[in-house]
Formats: sequence, structure tokens, C-alpha cells
Amino acid sequence: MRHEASPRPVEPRALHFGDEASRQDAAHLGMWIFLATEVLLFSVLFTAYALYRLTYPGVFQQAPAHMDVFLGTLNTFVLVVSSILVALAVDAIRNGRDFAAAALLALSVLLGIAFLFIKAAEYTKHVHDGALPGAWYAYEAFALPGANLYFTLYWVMTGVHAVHVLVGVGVLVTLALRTLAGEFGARFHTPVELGGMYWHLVDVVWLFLWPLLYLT
Amino acid sequence: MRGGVRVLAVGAVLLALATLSFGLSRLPLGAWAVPAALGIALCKAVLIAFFFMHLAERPGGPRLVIGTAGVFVGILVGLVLAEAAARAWPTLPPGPFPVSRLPGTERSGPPRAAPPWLPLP
Amino acid sequence: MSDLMRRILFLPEAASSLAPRVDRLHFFIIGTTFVVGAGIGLTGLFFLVRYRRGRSPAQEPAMAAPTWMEAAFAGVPLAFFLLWGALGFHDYVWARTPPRDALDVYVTGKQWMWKFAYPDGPGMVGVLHVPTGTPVRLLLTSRDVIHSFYVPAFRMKMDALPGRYTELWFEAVRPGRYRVFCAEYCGLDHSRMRAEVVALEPEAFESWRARQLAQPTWVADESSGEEGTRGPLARRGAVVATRQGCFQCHTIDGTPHIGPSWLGLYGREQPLTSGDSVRADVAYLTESMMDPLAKVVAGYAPVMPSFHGRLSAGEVGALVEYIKSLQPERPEPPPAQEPTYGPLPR
Amino acid sequence: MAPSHAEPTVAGPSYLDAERGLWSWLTTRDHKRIGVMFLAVLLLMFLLGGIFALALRVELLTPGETVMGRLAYNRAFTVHGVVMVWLFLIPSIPTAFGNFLLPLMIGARDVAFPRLNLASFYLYVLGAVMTLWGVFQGGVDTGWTFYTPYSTVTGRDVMPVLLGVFVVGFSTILTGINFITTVHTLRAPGVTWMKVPLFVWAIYGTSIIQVLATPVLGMVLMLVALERVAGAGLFDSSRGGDPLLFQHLFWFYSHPAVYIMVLPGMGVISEAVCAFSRKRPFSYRVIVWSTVGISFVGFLTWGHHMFVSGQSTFGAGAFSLLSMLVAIFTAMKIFTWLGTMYRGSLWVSTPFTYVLGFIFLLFFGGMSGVAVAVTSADLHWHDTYFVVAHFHFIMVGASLMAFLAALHYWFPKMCGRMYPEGMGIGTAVLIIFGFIATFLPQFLLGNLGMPRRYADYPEAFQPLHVASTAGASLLGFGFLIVAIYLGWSLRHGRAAGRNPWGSEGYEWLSDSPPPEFNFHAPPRFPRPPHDYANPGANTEVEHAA
Repeated sequence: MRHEASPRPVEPRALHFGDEASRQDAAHLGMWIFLATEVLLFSVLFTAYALYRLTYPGVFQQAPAHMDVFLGTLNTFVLVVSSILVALAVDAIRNGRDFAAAALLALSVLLGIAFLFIKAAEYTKHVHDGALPGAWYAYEAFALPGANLYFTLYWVMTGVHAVHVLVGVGVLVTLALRTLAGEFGARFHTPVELGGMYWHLVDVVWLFLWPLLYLT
Repeated sequence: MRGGVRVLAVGAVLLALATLSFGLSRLPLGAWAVPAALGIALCKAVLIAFFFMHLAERPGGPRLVIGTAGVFVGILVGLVLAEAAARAWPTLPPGPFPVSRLPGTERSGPPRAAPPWLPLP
Repeated sequence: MSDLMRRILFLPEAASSLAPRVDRLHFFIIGTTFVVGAGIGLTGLFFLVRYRRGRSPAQEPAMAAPTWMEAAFAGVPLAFFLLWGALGFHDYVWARTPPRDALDVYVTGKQWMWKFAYPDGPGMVGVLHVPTGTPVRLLLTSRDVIHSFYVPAFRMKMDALPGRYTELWFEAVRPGRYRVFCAEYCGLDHSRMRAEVVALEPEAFESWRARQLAQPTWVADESSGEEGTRGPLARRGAVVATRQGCFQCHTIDGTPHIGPSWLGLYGREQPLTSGDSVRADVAYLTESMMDPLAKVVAGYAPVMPSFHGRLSAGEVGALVEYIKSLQPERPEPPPAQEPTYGPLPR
Repeated sequence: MAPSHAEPTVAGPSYLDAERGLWSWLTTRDHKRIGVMFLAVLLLMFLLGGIFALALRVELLTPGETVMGRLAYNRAFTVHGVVMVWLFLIPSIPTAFGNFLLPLMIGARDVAFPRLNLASFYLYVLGAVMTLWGVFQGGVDTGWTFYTPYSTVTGRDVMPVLLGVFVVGFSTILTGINFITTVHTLRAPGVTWMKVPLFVWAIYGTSIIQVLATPVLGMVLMLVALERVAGAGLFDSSRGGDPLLFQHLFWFYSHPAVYIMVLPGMGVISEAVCAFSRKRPFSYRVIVWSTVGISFVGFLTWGHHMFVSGQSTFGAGAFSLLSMLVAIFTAMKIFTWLGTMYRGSLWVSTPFTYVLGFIFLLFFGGMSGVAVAVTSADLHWHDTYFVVAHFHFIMVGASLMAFLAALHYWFPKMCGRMYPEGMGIGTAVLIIFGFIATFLPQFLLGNLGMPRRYADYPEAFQPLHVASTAGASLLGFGFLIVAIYLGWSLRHGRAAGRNPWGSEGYEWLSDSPPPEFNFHAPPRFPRPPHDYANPGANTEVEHAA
């Protein structure tokens, strides 16, 4: 019953903007390339993390003791669950159940917002500790050489990620509203899929940030 | 409802893997902690890409694209690490080390005190 | 032969043990390039004449390269490139592995001068004295941004990074004066950040070093509790100047501030606000510390406080010695006030 | 997303006349118009960068201060570098000619995402304005490389330039996404992967590099900005950071960026060499696979910019070895082009003159590149005028020659008129000789030990500097002539007809200038492009609906 969008529907055709299937093909490919650029964007931060972990191994091993592992882990589950909801929403819209899809999208928006609030709570704690990035670092309980770099990386990585979450929430809200307005259905739902893919990517990035910053 | 069931099944695996990752971090794994955590994260990423991001339905272009991106992330991280790990002693940083500021750049240099809008204790 | 090549290619003289190695490879690469380049140019010209349109109408529009030729296109150049890479890397490893018996010199780059310090005391700005026939290891660091220590006649350079050390070594093969450039862009006066390597015969170098070590030195009582309790007098002057806050108004890099810069001050003819001028000798420098408003240098406000009673006689002497040492591009001992270097493993 | 237009059945107006008025240009989604708009802005940028290049050459005529002080010189070479690299060379051939030709060459009606294409143009303009404003108001003197820690501690205001280059990078990414998707999904029936024209392959390879490398640059620039705003310390030794990290990340982008600049040029040459030799490419697959190879291996070599930076010996060896690999792809291309000329029927036209210049200069540029990638030789040459001459051989000798070749080759395609051919050939020869006179002395200057970015130099270097400046004036004069006769031809050139060169490239099957949707009917390409063995085998099918 899904398969409106059968795998690789037709050969791409020269008749520009031909049928829905080839349009979908182009849109998905373009979205994947965009997601690839996002991956490379984050790779810079992962490189910096790896280099400084190599340079200051002790600091990076001790660092999770100064993080709120509970909140970080909670956030992981929040994001994964929201990802599952978005995947369910795409499944629903493919089957033409647009009200269910909108509701699922709205739910994951709520989870995204919850993520940001939990993140904000964590940030507040760090601010109170004085564990601020860069020149403002003043966390006396963790004053080893390199600890400032850990926290700078923590702020930059989670900060850039949080910006992506914010954008993702915006995208999901728009999609939910447009779904409610009946713009998407079993026949045409490419934007929902693409927006969902963006949200999943945000989730995937967090799945790497979480063990690196909180667990190991 | 087959699609929905599959989404839920994959979701359950994801949550289980996340729990596993958290559990492993409580164990003294030593040098294996990071590879284990990253391996689990990679598994989760592949699951999400294939089943939530529709990669399973789209062979060809998209798989090529994201695979290439992965390879290049590996190249960047790998070569930088390999180079840095092989550096001779004198070029490794001895830790925070006083470097004098240039004359006349105090204004544009980074502020020493926290900005006023931060709710500091 | 290689002198002729050197002249044709505008290379400076080969004054280090590394230079002939680099030059040999250089000639190999450039020679091959020119031979093949001429071949390509002549082939192109020949084709242009032979296969010109109209001369021979569309000859063979469907010709394609056989596979062996495609492989040759890749294989032949690759063989040459890998050979050069291997030869070059062999020399590079040699050039970056200092011999164990090398003479160590600490080099600090800062905007826009080079400072050299020998482990046993003497140091200087802008001129590096080295013995010929002896490997010299330079330990480079920087006080501000990245600089690069480059001696064309030695065919080598190495970046000086702030906050860490890099090393390079060379062996000068004949006495002479060799130009040092900064090769990494470092700001306004990048192009004037020059220095000089003076290579001396080993005996001449030893006698130069003995002269340097005979500079006035200073040993404090153990009880005085001052930092840096021994060493060249000028170094103590630097400590005193820091403690007395002299650097709030005076610079040592030549930029005028509230007061005149100390760089090159000693021995200079200074115009005064009164219209006269005075030579900045020991007497004038001492007078200025004790009674600063007596002779104010033109262009500066009379704001300097008197240090009468705040400086001991020894400290005044040390300050004067320090100011004397701050001469641009002149082999005088400046303060060896760099961070203390840890022992370096070989 | 899709404008649904009925198939035009009769020869209609060209894309230039399809709609009229400035507004129709500014809001167009036609890839050809966007290409032309890019071309106009790019030429403006080239003029600006060129003026600063001449100013630098004049300053270097004598040691000491000739026409500007050291600070002015440092700012001027920054403007020259930033404008030429970020605002001219990187976007040049892909955005102008790639936009115009890529859909034509695969038989598509437009790129995959026309609105994104227009957005890319406006982002580029916005980024260019921000960058230029930033460079001038901030008096930025960091050089185009923004090396830390100088760029993080300099008293000049670097921030707007960082943001501007970031925005230009976004434009590059959007263009790259668009091109890759277009090549993947919109090829006409019959255009299989191994029948894609060589220029399209080159643009495709370039787009891959753009998409993978540019985000890295964007993030690095943001980290530099963060360093300035918050003293982040990631590149700052005084906080335990590593200044070399910046160089690694920067060159991870900027070394592939060299291939962003030169690969499209190679594509142009591959097209033109076939067209003017009247021959199939000597080996289509060698050109294709070397293009793909360059775009992959180009990413593995960045460390050869850091042989004397404190990089480990192991790192230097590895990067040197990998650099040797990337050079052979260029060598393979050069041999293939020569083989294509062998036993052809050479038409000595203006584009072909540039092609010959390109092959010759690229050879020397490439070989000097191999030379500086040899680790021990780089101890002498790194950061001297040898390197300056090397990359100008690639950027000007290769990329710009290809740009001029493309400009002349496709000029009739874009505006339907010819330029004066004799004048073109003469000027091309003048430009090639002016170029050699400018940059050959710089190789020798590098040998002599003249470091780059020097406002002032010892007297020993002067004779070579004078020679270089003389060559530069010749070069500048040549560009002026080109601008004058092309400008004149826009209005007064004789009509070109559909295919003035008798080329077998797919793009020439459509009218010159092409109609609004490129082809009057869905085209059919039974034969590969550049198939001079079967002239006229490809046809644009005329449907009478």
C-alpha cells in the first residue's frame, strides 16, 4: 500500500520536470547532497575534537565527570523518539492519513522543543560553574591544561547542533501546518520526506556527539 | 501498516542500542570505550539512514553521495590525526604557554571578563 | 657545471651542506621539465604546421589511443614523480634530523625581528654567529604570530610557531654573511624582518664567543630574593625595567610610545625640547632616570617621574647596560629573557 | 516547482528575446540568463582584481616605497588574492559557462533546481558585496589565506570578510548541488554516462569537490570568527590550541579549490581541442577517469602546503607521495590532448590559440607544482616567488587561458555573433607572451630567494622585478584589447549562425543563441559527442506537434 514511491520509479527523462517520480528522484538526490555538506560541516568539529583528544587524552577522559550525563542521555532518547515519530509521520502521509501525519509531526516538534529546553538547562548549569567557552573559561574544579578546549569544543559542537535543531523545528512546524492544510497526501509528499531527512540527520549528529562528549 | 511496523521495530532497536551504549560507558573498557561507542553510533546512523531516510528505497546516487561524504570525513580526520600523532616532541604543545599580544590589539582582542548579559553567580 | 646551472637559474651560492643536495635534485627536475616541455612545445608546433586545416583535410577523425599507450601516459610520468619524491624525501629526512653533536641556538621570532640565544648566555638580535663545519641546531619559537626562518643560501626554512618549538639544523660550509628572511607573512613589516647569519671559522667563532662571555655579568646575593640571580648584567636590567614599570611608557621594538623607544637609543643624537640636542650616553641616560625633566626629548610630554631613591646604583647600571644592548641589527648581547627551555631529547 | 510550458513547436525567439526588460533578467530562472549574469559580475571582479595586480607590480618596480606604503601593499595583495580567488576564479567557469552550457550539453531544458540556481547567483552577489565592503572598510591585511594566529590577532576588522566568504561559499554549494543533481537525473535519452560531454564531466568533478570541500571552509571561517569574538583558543597556542589545525582544515578546502579552479578549464580544453582538431578525443576514458581521479586524489594532498610548518616528517612524506599521484592525472590529460591533435585537421582560431597556450603553460605550471611537492626542494621554494609563479601558471596560465578560450569558443553560442578572428588570434599571442614575461622572472626570483608578500626587497632582486612588471603591463594591455573587441562584437559582430565552428558538441545542435528552453523539441543523441568520424549524426528532432 505504500508505493506510490516505488524504488527508483522510472529512468530519469529529459523532459524536464517530467513526472512526479523523476521529480522525487531529483529532490532526494539534491537533499542527500545537501546532507553530505552538513556532514562535512560537522566533520571540522570532529577533527578538532579528535586532535585535542589526542593531545590532551587525560582531560578528555575526565571531562564526562563534569557533564550532566543524565540530561545528555535524556536528550538522546528525546531525539531518537522524535526521529521515530517523524518516520511514522512519513509512513502515515504515504498512506494518505494526513491528519495522523500532522499530529505525529506536531509531537516531534514538541520533543524537539523539549530537547532545546533540556539543553538550555545544561547550559545554565555550565554557566553557573563558569565552564564557559574560550577566554571566559573559569571552571576551577576542572582547571587542567586543555580543559578549556574541551569546553570550547563542547559549546561549539552542541551550539552548532542546537542551531540545526532550531532550524529543524521550524521546518517540522511548517510541514505540520502545510499537512494540516491538506497540501500533502499519498500522491505528493516529497517536502515531508525531505524535511524528515533533515530532522534525522540532526538526530544522527547528536548520536555521535553524545558518546564523545558525555560517555567516554 | 507494514511500513509503520517496520519503523517501530527499527525505533526499538535504536533505543536498545542507545541503552547499550550508555551501559557500556559505565564499564571500565579502557582504550576500547571510544571505538565501541563510535561503532554503536555508526550502527544507529546506518539504521536511520537506511530505514528512516529512505536510503533502502534509493540505490545509486544517494548511496554514492553519502558514502563519499563518509569517506571524506574519514580522510580528513584520519590524515590530520596520523600527521599529528607522528609529530616530534618539540612541536607538541607543552600546554598553555604565554604568548604576548600584539601592541595595539588590546581593544579587539578577546574580552577577559564574562560579558554582562551572562547570568554569572 | 653546477655553478653554471646555478647562475642560469639565478640560485644563490650554496653555502650549507644541504644546498648541493637540494640543487642536484633541483637541476634534475628543472632539466627534465625543460626537455619534456620543449618536446611538448615542438610537437605542438609541428602538429600546427603539419596538420593545419587545408593542408591535409580531415585525416583520421576516429583514431583512439590503444590501451598500452594510455597506461604509458600514466606510468611514465608517475615513475619520474615517484623517483623525485623518493629522492626528495630522503634528503628531507636528512635535513630534518639534526646530528647529536649539533650546537644548539634558541631562536625567537617576534614582530619584526629575530632574536638568537646561546644556552650559555650570550644572545643577540638580528645576527646569528655560527662556526663553519659544525652542525648548528636552531630551536625556533615565536612570541606572537607565525614567522618562518629562511636562509636562501642554505636552501632551508622552517616556521617559528607561537607557543611551541620547531627545529632545523644546518652546517655552513664556508665563512660569510648570509641573509635571513621571514618567509611567512606576519604583518606590517614582514618584508623588513631580516637578519643575518655570520659564519665564522671555528677559531674565529670561539674567540667571538669568548668576547661575548666576557660581557659584564652579575651575581646577586642569595638573600636578595631577586629572580634571575646570575647572568649578563643586561638581563638583570630587563628584570628591573619590568619591575619598575618602564615598559608602560617605553618600548623596545622601536615604536614610539609615551616616551622614546629604547631600541637604538644608546649613542643616538637626541633633539631636545629646548632646541639643543644631546647624545644619549651613559651620563644622559642616568640623568634622565634621576631628573627626567631636565632634558626632555622633543616631541614627548614631560611626564616621566623621577626614579631618584627608587633605583639602587646597581640597578641603574643594569638598566643602562640593558638599554645599551638594545641595538637593532648589531651584535650586542640583548637580554636572554626568553622562557626557560627544558632539556631537549635527542 | 515546475513551470509547465507547452512544447514550442516552431522556431521561436532566443532566450535573449523571450522576455524583455531588466526585471525579467533579475527574476529569471533560465540557466542561460543566470550564466550570463554571473559572467557579467565575474568580469567586473576580474577587472577589480586585475587593477590591484597591476598596482602591486608597480609597487614592486623598485625596492622601498614606490607608490604605496607597506600597509597599503599588504592590503592591496589581500584585495587581489581575495577577489581573484574567492570572487573570480572559483566561481568563474562553473557558474558562467557551466550554468549556460551544462543543461544544453546533456539535452536538458534547465538545471534540476532553477530557483536554487537564481538564489545561488544572489548569494554570490551578496557575499561578494559583503567581502568587498569588509576588505575595504576593515583594511584587511591577512592575505586570502587568513592564516591564524595573524588573522585572529590583527587589529583590522576581519569579521565581515569571513562572513562574506562564508556566504559566497553557500552560493558555491548550491551551484554544486544543482549541477550534480542535473547530471544525474536530467540527461537526455541516449546520453549515457560514457557519452557525457567532457566539459560536463569536468563540471561534474568540480561540483563534487565544491560540495565536499566548501562546508569545511565555511566552518573553519566561523571558527576563526569565534576565535576573534570569544578567544576560543582552538587555534591559539596560548590557550593550548594548535595553530597547525587551522592550516590543516584550511588546506583541506583550499588545495581541492585549486582543482575547482583548473578542472573546468581542462573541460573547456577537452571540448575545444576536439572541435578544432576535427577529431575524437584520443582517449575519452582517460580524460574522464583522470577527471574523477583528480577530484578524489586532490583531497589527499593538502599537507604539501605545510612541509616547513612544523608538520611531522611522516606527514610530509605521506602528503608528498599522494601529491605525486594527483600530478599524473594532469600529465595523462596533456598527452591525450596532444594525441587528439595528432593527424587531425587543425583550425588555428582564437580559442585554439588559447588551447595551445593552455597546454604549454599548464605543463610548466604542473611540473613546477610537482617540484614544490618534492619535500627537500620545498625547503627552499616554500613561500617564495617560485610558488607565486607556480600558482599563477595554474591560475592564469591555465584557468584564465581556458576562461578566455571558453569565452571565444562559446561567444557565438551565447550572443549569436562572431568577433574579429584575426584580432583575436593576435591578442591571444600577445597575452600568452605577456604572461610568460610576467611569471618566468618570478620563478627565477623564487630561486634567488625572494619570499612572497614582500612590500620591500633587497636591491639584488630588482632586475627580475622590472622584467615581471613589464610583462604584466603587456598582459594588462592584452586584456584591454579583448574587452574592447568583444564589447564591439556584441553589437556589431557578424551573425554567427547555428554552428560557426562546425563542432559536433551537443550544445551546437541548438540555435545560437538558443531558444528559451534550449531545444525546440526533446533532442536525440544517438552518437557520442565529439564524434567527428560521423559528422552530423546527432540531430535535434523536430516534432511537428
